[in-house]
Amino acid sequence: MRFIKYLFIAYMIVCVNSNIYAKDLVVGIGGDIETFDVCCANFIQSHHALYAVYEPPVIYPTVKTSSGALVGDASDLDGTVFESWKAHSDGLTYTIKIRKGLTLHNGKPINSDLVRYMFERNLNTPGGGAWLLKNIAFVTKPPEIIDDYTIKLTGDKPSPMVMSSMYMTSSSMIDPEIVKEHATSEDPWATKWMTRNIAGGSGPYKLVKHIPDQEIIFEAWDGYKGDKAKIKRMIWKIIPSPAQRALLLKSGVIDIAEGLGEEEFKSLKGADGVKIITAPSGNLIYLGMNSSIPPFNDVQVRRAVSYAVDYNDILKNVYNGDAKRLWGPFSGTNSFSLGSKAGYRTDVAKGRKLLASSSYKGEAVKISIDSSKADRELIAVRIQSSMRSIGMKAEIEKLTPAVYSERKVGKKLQMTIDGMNAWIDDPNYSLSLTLECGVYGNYMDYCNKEVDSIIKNGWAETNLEKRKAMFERAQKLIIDDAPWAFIAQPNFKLAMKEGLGGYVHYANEIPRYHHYYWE
Amino acid sequence: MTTILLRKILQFLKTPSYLFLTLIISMAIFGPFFLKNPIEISNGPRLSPPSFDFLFGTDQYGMDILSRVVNGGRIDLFTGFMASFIAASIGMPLGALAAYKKGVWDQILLRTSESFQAFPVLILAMGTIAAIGSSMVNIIFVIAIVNVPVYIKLTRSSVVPILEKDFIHAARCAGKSDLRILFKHILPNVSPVVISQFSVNCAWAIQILAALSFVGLGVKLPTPEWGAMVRGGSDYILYGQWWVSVFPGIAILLTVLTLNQVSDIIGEKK
Amino acid sequence: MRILAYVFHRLIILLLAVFGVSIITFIVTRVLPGNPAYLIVGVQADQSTVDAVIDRLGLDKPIFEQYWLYMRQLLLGDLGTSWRTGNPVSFDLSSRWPATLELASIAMILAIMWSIPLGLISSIKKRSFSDYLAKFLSGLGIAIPEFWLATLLILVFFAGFQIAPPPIGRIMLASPPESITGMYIIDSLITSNWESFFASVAQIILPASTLAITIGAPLLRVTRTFMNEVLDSQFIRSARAMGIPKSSIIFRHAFPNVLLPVSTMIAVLYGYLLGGTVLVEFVFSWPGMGKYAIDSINSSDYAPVMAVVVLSATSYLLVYLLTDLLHFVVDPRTR
Amino acid sequence: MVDKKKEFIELNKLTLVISSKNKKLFPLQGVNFSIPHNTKVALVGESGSGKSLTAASIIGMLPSNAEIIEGNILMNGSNIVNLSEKDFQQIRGKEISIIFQNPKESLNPIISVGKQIAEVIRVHEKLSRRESINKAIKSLELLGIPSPSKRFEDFPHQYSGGMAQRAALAMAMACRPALLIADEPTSGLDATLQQQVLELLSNQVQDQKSSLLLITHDISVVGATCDQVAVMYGGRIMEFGDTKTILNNPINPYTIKLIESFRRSKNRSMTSIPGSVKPLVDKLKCCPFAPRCYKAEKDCNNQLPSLSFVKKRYVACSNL
Repeated sequence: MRFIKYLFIAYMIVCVNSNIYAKDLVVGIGGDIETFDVCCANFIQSHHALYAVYEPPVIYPTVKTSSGALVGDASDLDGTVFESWKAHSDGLTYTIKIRKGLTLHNGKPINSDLVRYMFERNLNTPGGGAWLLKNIAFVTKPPEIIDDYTIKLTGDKPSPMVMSSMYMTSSSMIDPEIVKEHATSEDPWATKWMTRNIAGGSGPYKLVKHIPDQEIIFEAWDGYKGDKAKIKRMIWKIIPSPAQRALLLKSGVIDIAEGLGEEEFKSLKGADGVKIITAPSGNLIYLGMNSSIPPFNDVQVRRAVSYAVDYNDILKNVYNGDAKRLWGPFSGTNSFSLGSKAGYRTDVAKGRKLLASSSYKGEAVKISIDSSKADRELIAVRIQSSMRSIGMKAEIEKLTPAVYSERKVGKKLQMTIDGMNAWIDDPNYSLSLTLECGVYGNYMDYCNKEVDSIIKNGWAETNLEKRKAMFERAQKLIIDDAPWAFIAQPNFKLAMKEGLGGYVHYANEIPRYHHYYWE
Repeated sequence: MTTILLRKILQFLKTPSYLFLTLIISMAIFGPFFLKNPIEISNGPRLSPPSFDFLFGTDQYGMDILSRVVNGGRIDLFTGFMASFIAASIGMPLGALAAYKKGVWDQILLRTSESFQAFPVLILAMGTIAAIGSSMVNIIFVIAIVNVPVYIKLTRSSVVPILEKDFIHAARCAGKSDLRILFKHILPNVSPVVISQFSVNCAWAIQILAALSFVGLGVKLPTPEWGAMVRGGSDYILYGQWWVSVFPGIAILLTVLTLNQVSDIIGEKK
Repeated sequence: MRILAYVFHRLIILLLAVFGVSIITFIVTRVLPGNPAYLIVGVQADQSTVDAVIDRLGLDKPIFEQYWLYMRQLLLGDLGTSWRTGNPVSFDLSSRWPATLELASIAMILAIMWSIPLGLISSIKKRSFSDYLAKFLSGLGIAIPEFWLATLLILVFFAGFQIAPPPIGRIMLASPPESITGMYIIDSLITSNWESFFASVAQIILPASTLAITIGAPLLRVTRTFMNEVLDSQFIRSARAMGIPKSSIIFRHAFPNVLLPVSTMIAVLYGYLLGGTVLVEFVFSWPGMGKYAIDSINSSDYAPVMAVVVLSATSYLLVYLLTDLLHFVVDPRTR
Repeated sequence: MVDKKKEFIELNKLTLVISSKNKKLFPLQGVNFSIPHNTKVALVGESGSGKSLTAASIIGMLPSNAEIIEGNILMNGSNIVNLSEKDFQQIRGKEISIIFQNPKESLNPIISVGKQIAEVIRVHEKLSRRESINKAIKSLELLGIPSPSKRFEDFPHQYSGGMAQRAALAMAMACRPALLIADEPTSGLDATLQQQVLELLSNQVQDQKSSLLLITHDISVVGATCDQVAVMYGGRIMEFGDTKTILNNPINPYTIKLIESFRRSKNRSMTSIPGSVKPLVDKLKCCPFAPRCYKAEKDCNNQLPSLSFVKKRYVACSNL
């Protein structure tokens, strides 16, 4: 025992005079990165990583709000790889100039070929990238090359957000050679290889090491032409327990704790050396019911559940009141939102009646949740008991982030509690992101032809009044079909060490780590 | 022969562990009738510390920990008992057979159980559960299977010496059928050993179940099960909300401790 | 000459056991419900890959041929690929195996350090305080759930007194030493990299102690029982009757006799540890085989799980063989 | 008889109590007898009569729950009752040593026989390793063990029963003790072997000029071996004197019966004495043998006879 005591002492000494993380940025994350492939990231943490190592061609400019907080201004757009762009009168064509002198990490110059290849790969790999191009920008063919640093991009239909859609990670620069090198006959775009490896990359950080389930290490890239990363080394520690993440932030071992739940924030409130950044969020928490998996293929069942859920209880007990009720598919801040004018209010009796009239046979349904998100389990348990109150049996299934997002994207989840964040606060965008028939992000496989037609026409509609009316109708339809039970809109919260500055809040709530610096 | 067993049971009835055992079991059986619904959430604030209306406090869902611990007793004890019962009823006859028939059968059974014991039981159980799905039946089945070899070896090793005894020869000479001998003479003789093993085994089965649920492969949330409850609280314990996982932990500890004691008492060589 | 015969005999038995192991794993992987191909490539794999696997493993072939293929694969050291990490399992294990080995060994050493002396004392000094202490600890250690004990230790030493490092992985407050054996403590000693030595030692103390407590209990029991037996034996009585001093009686006459059964127990426990650190690794997110297995299970990635099972089963049997040989050398009666 | 100067061991009114959880036993109640230098004494009695405990108290190896509450044991005139373990270590093996039945079990299975003997020598005679080894080999030789320097290395399991017997004896005699206690050395051996063992014993003792305390339930073996015999029953000495005297005309009824029973049936059963030995749960008020005695009279049952010198031997009987 004395021997152990000595070791403790020795260890304390080490702790005191080896403050080896002082310069570095240590981030505690809940689960491992599911993929490094720009085309197909789902797990939010993957996007964090991709923004660090890859670079999309455009970015929202940083502005200071009256409160002094830094935010990415979604109403404007700066070029990073793209120097400038010009929309032609036809509303379909864009001529884009590429900034000269930029290179990938491996020194390969960024030019038209590279940019063209980015479009090409995105169009050919099923994923967020393809969806953005096809469903948002209405681009279905790669741009034509004018010269080494100029390209011409042409869409099929006019879209207001051709350029802004490119601020997503999927539009990042990659090295064609490397991709081709690892392509195989059944995998021509090397998606398998890219899930674990970086093809070129031009972001402010380079991936140094990735030890699955343990840590990911980044180092600043000196060749970066934008404002270089101020913190040279960045270590992401995978710490499954949110409580431990919070505790480690408190004890100063880590500098940022991702994916904390209300419990953790409560415990961190007022802790010295820790600051909590809050911002209103477009993140919509919903209970998804898969319209193509029984019993939820029956709208009555979906409605019944929507009546059963005890919304106020969740707001009160899970979010400690630090969230707004969500009434429909649009966030409360969205000018098109109907707010509480439509939507479900808890009514168990009604729920039971609807269920009785439905095709539900009393079988147990499965609520799948992401084990790295602290609040999900708590919500799930409450919903489970609500469902019991109308006579529905439900089982809860916790999945690791990787598996969860795989099943989700495969549209295999019967029922899930998930967050949806429309990175562009536009009705067209958010609907076609998640509720348009068959789109990539329509995880609950909802389909309503009328809603689809509204989405299609909505893009072109310029008359605001008309557009409002259209989307009012769409919202009513969706609420009536109840593909989701609309639960809550919690505020965005991020806990980090006092003295860590430079955080910029973007609409998609993904930080760019090169902004951070030690005050 | 059964008198040995009787004597042991009698002397066991005198011990405190007997009291404990009956206490635990009757708690598991009758307790739930007097307590709140273990999965009813709206009956109190979340994570409230032990108080008069919630003796053990409430957990992260706002459920009454006391009634969850008691109800958990039902699940854990039942699983433990069933698993080891199945294991015993498969393993004992096989073991006796091995000892009785000797030769090839003996070797096969022996080697199989040996290689079985080389396995990391927990991982094997986890893998299997994960593959075939974690229904209560599956869990019991898997735990039972991994326990069978124990009984095979045990029964065999305690039957072999008995076979040398005279009264077996006598019975053989009297032309009694093998099965008859097995059940009338041999099994009664090994019963004390087996019963003591059975008790240990229940304990062990409970530990495995708890472990499985602890890593999230056992019972489904929010079923009241001790391992799962410990897991649920293992985060909050770091905020000083200790009661969530301490009470179920104590429950496991006491139960296993008692069962081991029982086995010690019954298994004592006399 | 006889030792050769003996080793040969033991090896035969070992092979038989390994054979049994392989059969069982085979059954678990192949005969269980659910398409093993999916279990191997993962739920998300598309049909072409599944077919490829079915073809490679010959899942369409008769069962015996399948088994043969499976065995050949094992013998060639091909443990399959983990679709979760994207690496061949053998590669992943090359870093996980030392982690578990390190933890298991330290735990074993700690266990031996506390349980054997206590066991001896308690059987020499009957009805003394240490005797009751021993009884208490052995009962407790066997009954206490590992994961709960681990949680409590974290509560007390990490969250409470804050003297333990965060219970995450093998090294938290320093960079790992360059890999030689893969065991941080040893590597950092070899490279005399003190910073990471202390860091990794501090990191291993809690998980190792957890295991040491639970593993030490049965060891203590065995030591106690056998020491009692020996002390009551005729030859100890006659040694006393010859006026041999107590110290010599205990250490020269009694203890060596206890050592044999105790060392067997140690072997069994160590073998168990090599596959049994799962829960502790899980609680302390210790990147060993156990955690690897659990992570893989959670992403229904089965190749690693089976690899871990086979590996630890085999190493268990090896440890066992080694002790047998040791006995053969130590115990005159076996010669 | 023999005058007190030459006594080596002398037991006076030795009384022993063994206290277990719920009851007390009084297995020895005033044992009086003595072992002169260079003499062979037999201590005879049925099992349960207290022979072995007497021996145990002489070498101070009583069970932990036993206690001498009265009387003393003199060794060369000085009391050795309640000596410390340390002091007894000096005596055991050097002054007094003991051999038990089935010698194989009294040798440590994992230490070579030679080493075990050598250790005893080293402990008592403060010799160097080398010397002690040589001496050990000699003592093996003395007991007629062939090629002793080779057998020295062997382990007990490599010795035959007879050999082990000799080895054990060698160990016991290695330091030429003044007294060798042999606790039932022959029980479990067949008649011919018994003879050999007993001869071996008495020869050894003779050559080494030591005394022998032979503990046995078989009075028939005594005649050939011992000079004196003490008959014990119920934790007391019934009759004690020269072997010839006692064997030729015993006067204590118990001795008579004992001798008869062995004369009559050569099977070693004691059935021919009616009744059986009762455990001594209390201090004796009367002759312990009275209940089984054929010539018991009423005053046998109300007074405890003490040893008195009658007809050239000590005898305890109130009804001669």
